Amino acid sequence: MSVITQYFSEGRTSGKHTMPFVIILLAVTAMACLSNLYLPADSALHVSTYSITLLGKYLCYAMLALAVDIIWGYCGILSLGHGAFFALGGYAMGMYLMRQIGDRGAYGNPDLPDFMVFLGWKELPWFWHGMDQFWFAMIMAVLIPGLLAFVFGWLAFRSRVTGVYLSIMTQALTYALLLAFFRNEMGFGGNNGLTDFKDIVGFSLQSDTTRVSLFAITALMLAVVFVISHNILSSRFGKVILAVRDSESRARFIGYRTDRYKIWLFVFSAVIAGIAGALYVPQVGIINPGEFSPINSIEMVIWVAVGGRGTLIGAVIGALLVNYAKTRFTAILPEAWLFALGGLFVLVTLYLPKGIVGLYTQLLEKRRTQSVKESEA
Amino acid sequence: MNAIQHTVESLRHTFRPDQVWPFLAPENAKVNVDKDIILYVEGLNLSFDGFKALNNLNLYINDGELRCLIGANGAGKTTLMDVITGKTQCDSGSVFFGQNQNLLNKDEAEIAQLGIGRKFQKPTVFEEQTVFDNLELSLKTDKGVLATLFSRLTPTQIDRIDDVLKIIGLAKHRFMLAGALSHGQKQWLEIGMLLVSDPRLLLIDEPVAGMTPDETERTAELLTSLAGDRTVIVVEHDMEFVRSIARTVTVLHQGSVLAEGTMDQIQSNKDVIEVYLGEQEEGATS
Amino acid sequence: MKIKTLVSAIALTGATLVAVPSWAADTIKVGVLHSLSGTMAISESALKDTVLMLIKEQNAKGGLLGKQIEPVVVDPASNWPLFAEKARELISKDKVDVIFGSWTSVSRKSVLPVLQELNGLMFYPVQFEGEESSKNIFYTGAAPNQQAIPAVNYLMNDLGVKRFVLAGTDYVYPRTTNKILEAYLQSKGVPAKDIMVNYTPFGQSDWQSIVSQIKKFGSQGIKTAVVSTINGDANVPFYKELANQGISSEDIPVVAFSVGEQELSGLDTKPLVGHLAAWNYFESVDTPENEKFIKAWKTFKKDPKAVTNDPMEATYIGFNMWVDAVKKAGTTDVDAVEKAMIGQKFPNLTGGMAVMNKNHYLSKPVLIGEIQDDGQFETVWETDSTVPGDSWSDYLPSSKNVIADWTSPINCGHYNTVTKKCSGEN
Amino acid sequence: MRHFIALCCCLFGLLSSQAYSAESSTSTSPSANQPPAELAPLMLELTKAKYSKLLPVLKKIEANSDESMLPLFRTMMNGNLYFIKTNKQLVQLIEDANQKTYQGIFSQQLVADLSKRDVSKIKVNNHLRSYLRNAIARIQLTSSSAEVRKNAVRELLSSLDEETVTTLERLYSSETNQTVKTEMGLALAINTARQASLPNSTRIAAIERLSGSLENTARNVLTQLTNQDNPAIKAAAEHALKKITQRVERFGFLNQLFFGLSLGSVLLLASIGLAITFGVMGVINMAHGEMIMLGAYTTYVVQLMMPNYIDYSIWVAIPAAFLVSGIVGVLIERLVIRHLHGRPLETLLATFGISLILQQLVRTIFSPLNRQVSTPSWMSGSWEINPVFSLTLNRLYILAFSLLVFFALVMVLKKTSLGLNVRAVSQNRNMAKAMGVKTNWIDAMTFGLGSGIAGIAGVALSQLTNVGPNLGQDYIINSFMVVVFGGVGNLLGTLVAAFSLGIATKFLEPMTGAVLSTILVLVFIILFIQKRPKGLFPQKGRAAE
Repeated sequence: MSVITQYFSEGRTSGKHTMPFVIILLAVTAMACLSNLYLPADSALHVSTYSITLLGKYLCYAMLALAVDIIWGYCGILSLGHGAFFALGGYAMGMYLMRQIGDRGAYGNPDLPDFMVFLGWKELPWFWHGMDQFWFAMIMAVLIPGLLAFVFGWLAFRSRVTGVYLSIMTQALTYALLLAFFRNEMGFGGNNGLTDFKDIVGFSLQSDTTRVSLFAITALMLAVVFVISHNILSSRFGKVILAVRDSESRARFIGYRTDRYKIWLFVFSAVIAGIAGALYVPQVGIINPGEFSPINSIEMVIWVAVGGRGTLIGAVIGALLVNYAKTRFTAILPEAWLFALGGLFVLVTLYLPKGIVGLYTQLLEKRRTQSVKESEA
Repeated sequence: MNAIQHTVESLRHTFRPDQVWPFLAPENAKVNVDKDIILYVEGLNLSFDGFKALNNLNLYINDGELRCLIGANGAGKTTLMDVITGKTQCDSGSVFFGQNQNLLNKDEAEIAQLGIGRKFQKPTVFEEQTVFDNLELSLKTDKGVLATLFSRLTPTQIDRIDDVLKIIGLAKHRFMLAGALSHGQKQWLEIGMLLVSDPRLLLIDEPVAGMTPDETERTAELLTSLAGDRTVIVVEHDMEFVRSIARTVTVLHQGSVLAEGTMDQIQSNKDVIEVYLGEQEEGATS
Repeated sequence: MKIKTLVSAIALTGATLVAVPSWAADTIKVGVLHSLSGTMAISESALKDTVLMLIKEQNAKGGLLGKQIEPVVVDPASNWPLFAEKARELISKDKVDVIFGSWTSVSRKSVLPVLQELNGLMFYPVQFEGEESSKNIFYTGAAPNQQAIPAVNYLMNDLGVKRFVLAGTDYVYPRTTNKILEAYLQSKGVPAKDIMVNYTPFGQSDWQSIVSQIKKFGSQGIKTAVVSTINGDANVPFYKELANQGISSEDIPVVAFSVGEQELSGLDTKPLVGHLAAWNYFESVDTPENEKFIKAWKTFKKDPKAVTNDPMEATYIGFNMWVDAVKKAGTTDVDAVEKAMIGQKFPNLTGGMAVMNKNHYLSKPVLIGEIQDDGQFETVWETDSTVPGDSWSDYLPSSKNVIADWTSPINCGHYNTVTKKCSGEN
Repeated sequence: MRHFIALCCCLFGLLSSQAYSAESSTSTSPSANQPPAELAPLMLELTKAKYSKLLPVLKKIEANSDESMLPLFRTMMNGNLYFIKTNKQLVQLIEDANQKTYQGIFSQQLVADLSKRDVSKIKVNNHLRSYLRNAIARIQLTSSSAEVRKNAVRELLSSLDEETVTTLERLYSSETNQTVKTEMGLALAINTARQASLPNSTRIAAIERLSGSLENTARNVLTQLTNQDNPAIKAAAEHALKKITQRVERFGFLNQLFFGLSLGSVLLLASIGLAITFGVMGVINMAHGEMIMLGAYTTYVVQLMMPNYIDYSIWVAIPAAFLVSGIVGVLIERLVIRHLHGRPLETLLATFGISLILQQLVRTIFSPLNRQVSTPSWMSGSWEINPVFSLTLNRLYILAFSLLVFFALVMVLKKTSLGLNVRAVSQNRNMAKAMGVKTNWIDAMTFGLGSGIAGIAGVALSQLTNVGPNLGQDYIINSFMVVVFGGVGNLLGTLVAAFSLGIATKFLEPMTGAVLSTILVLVFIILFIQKRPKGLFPQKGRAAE
């Protein structure tokens, strides 16, 4: 008996759930990259750089959805402010890219970004220093969102703000940041944000190879994040998190400091969002306060809801599907997009509480039970 | 004004000669039960806007005894447990676990980690997780974030879980989702969760509600067997059950202790008769 | 002969079939990159329709180079990153020959790198802060010196204004414009204490305190005016508050650079009569071209109330210049067209000739109008000649000695006349 | 505020002019309705000259004319002065809702069948307008009505030139009405104070006279005097100025307070509906903002339907908006929210979806452009208490209105049986059901009520800001903040929260600027909620757990 349980309790943490996803993801990525780089542009199988960047963007969103799902699907904390962490990560990367422009900016000022020059700034604000170092910027891209999440979580979870209140607070948080980043005094380029990037760690952002490799890196990161998250969530830590979701008070009564668990999970999720943001910016070529807008954050939640919360794969699927739909819709009949999105919100919450993946598993269940019946008959 | 009192109070508390300062005291010092009393509840008061749920309640539980709390609805039984386990803050009074652990300045988690286990009136288990996981979560281990992150089940732990599974008779439902269990089974699972965490003090709220007679019997055996190396406090309406297990019984009434003693003494006690046994049927059916 | 008839035949069929883009076996594709949803849809959707109308007319005239023009409309949904993405889609996927699009500076800036990378061509039809000149963009909207400076001159000379409130929404256009104006005013001897600068967030809806500040600032016996670069939505509550706090145009005139006929259609202008706006075009200007244009627009929109405004004229000029340039170059190849564009002339709707300069900016007349109670502007002043757009303001220290010139030998968007160096890649 | 005065004299002027016209039409004297012969050529000039050239002409006209020129000047100032291209006759454009008619400016007779083509406008610009305003005032100094005279004097304060002063001096002695006399006295004092030629004693006396007044002109004169080298005058002026500034500051404070209250009232209106749906029912209605928007659009539609009765449109709009939003609310509750009972987070998402749909719906129906909602005359302008302190009417009304709505709502919840049921359901749904309360029906009604009130808020907001698809978006977050801050399920809390936040924002604004003040308030609330998760006035007792 004990052997079984032994195997069982370890078996779940093995990669056998994550492998299929990782393999498919990386395979697709590899094919896309190769066909873009080595197939002639006119061949049927050629993947244009346009679609590569598009895919790259989707993958960033997928990672973001993953972050939302971890905190919402697994711990029941609905954060309407994850856009903030995403954007902060993006800004860190943006600042780095900005510094990389150097004297190739319109004003040819070696250390001041253009917008500072024509706002008449004399020297670099303190928080821009060091941002010209890639490693430093990347640390910031992870640290700042993490820190914000920690402070917010520390305040919120320890005073047991939960449920809807928390959601509204997170929304207020991102809203406040939105207003703040719109201010030009903040030194983040105000409404225009940061754009006109030239190159990243020495590679020109305009070359196909850079774009492709950015895309590849994104895919890789997504895979890594996916595996890590899966392992964390299927460790005992993960079980505690589920316990918190289902009955927080019970979890406390068997001796878990649930607030700490929530804080750290929140931080982890925020960090993922930050990474996603950092990968997003060089691919779309601009970061601006719009990313903070509450609507965005809510849209992320709907990706997860559509895909199926509480399952990592669901979050990814949801993000990819919804965004693909968005791209198509806005191209075909833009006016209808908001109707579609809104309808999606309502229908999913009403009829697909477990999302697509949930539906799928339900169907599987049904089929299995049927087959069982048949075999019995 | 209030603040001043409070600070004075805390100052006095800080400089009490009979105890070392918390930061000097060894980490989670063992519960001190030289006076073999494990729970001191003194002058406990608590009111929900006007309604006095606890009214200057005093209660002492000996180490290793099995104590039954009875009382009409609203007598304050559950509220008392809430205060002890840190769910509710009381207005005034003191609750000590052993002689050295002041429970009032600890939160639920700390209290639980001290070895006070609780079973709720209506069974609460983690429905989305398997029976096994439920037990694994309640194992007596380091419950810090990092620890849980990297913890693996040791064979001994697994054996422990298996034993408990046998005791509570859920061995073959090991990998069933707890949500799918029957009401009675959930009761058992919850008791099991208490067992694996082997606590010093068990607070058990209406364990047999919704159990079949023989289940009830098994529960009774289990609880009596537990008493001795553990201390058990049972809240129960079912008089039969109480009589079958009780050595000492405490009757609560309107938030304070009405009477205490063996079942027979209680039943012969006349204020008890008038305030409680009169309502027994009603109580028993609730 | 044959060919001619053939061409005309194609033209005719084209004119009838233009609604069906699938028709064109070989067409010239024109990308339209204006937000149709989201916050900017208010302003931009009109420009989309303008382009579609112009294309329709052009096709009716027989298309271009004997081909039909096919519009490719996409919706960047007021989302700046999406602008870049859609631009990429238009150029690399739909293979359009030119893009008409963008309203906000930020959307233009997010498109710019894509244009440079794929060597696309875009026409940008909105007044903006200048301080940019790209080989791939033609700026048919007004630069600060074609709007702000003349307006301020009018205030100082004709209305005898000596104190200025520079009120704007907090983003780049107002900031830059106000910087330029501050420098200009001080060069004209207005002391710093007589200039009040104020920035508000987008969609500011509560103007009480600010308006009362303005009122205080303006009631000190010296003629005061407000120079407003307040953007879009915030204007309605702003003007309402002005009216309610009893600030009339005789006491403190407000001259706005972002308030056109379209914005006015959103509010009751009776209390605003006499407040000013500076543009290169007013619907009220009475010329045959304009009358024709307005008529065409109203019929195209099937709405007798539809109004025209300055960015629409800018689009109109831009489009026609592009058509002429393509004709001149005999191809739609970007580089050829870009060369051909410079020096193009086309009649303004308000009379006179618009000329495309070497810095990709237009020379246009500047008009100043007073708001009328019917939501139109009454031209009260105009420059006697056209004003060439200045890509790099002479009043900003950072760009004083900088010019843009896309003809050889300079061929540079940011050429420093002192150091004789070309910096920046745009 | 000058504008306000101008408005007064215009309004009054119109009245008097009508009176005048009435009597003129009866009178037979030709001089009344014909321009004096010597003016005819000038009139002709009017039709020729343009803008700047017009000024001298007008000056001449004013020079040799009397009250009979008032209608001319007024029509011209309002930009309704046209002339018939053929015979150069001056006509006045009379616009009522549906058709334009022209009538002779002096002979008040209608000129039949004139089309837009036959006439052309005599254009005026700010210059001319301000001149005309003074001219009218100067003429009105001799008006029969004390009120008009008073306003005329005040109108002229800012532009005291030689002949104005002399006329004033002339009139001062003969003036009988006390208030007018004092105004004139003020004007003269301002003038005297400025005269360097006069002996100090007289000037100081004049300055003393000014020290009480809050008129800007008076203050400006004094300020000029303070940086002058005549010590005695300087001292006197400074002393006088000090007095004034103290009062001004006091009023400035009041002003800010009013701004705060006004902002508070807007917040209150926006959030009070939410206080019901969210606070009492515990439903997170992200479409609340769109309910407000619907209300605003209802106002717009109502005004479309009754273009000639804008002043009354509001009274129709309020119930209409209540119904529209209310019904939509009920629909939403029946169709969606009901099925998500006890799943707040899902409700949040679903209602957000609904809000998107409603926005796009409005966009497709009314176009994405902002719609024009005009303010009734009785709501526009401001109530001028004194030159430095005036309350804008629309905000004043809205402030009152918000309180009215609030107390009405409290009454409904406290006194009516619906209210009783609502409270019962909100406290213990099952028990209420057991007691035979139709919980479904109550839910629908409550939600309808909340939404309806949001609709009313929309009517009010349509008077302050844009009526566009994004209207709701701008208020939703703030209203949630207000409700949460005030304490969910507590209407009084909402009231207090709304006003305290409003006032806080407004008092921060001068120091920090608009954006920062908003941010600070937001951050404050976030922190506050951490400290007191249940808001200012939490619900107590076991019910809360």
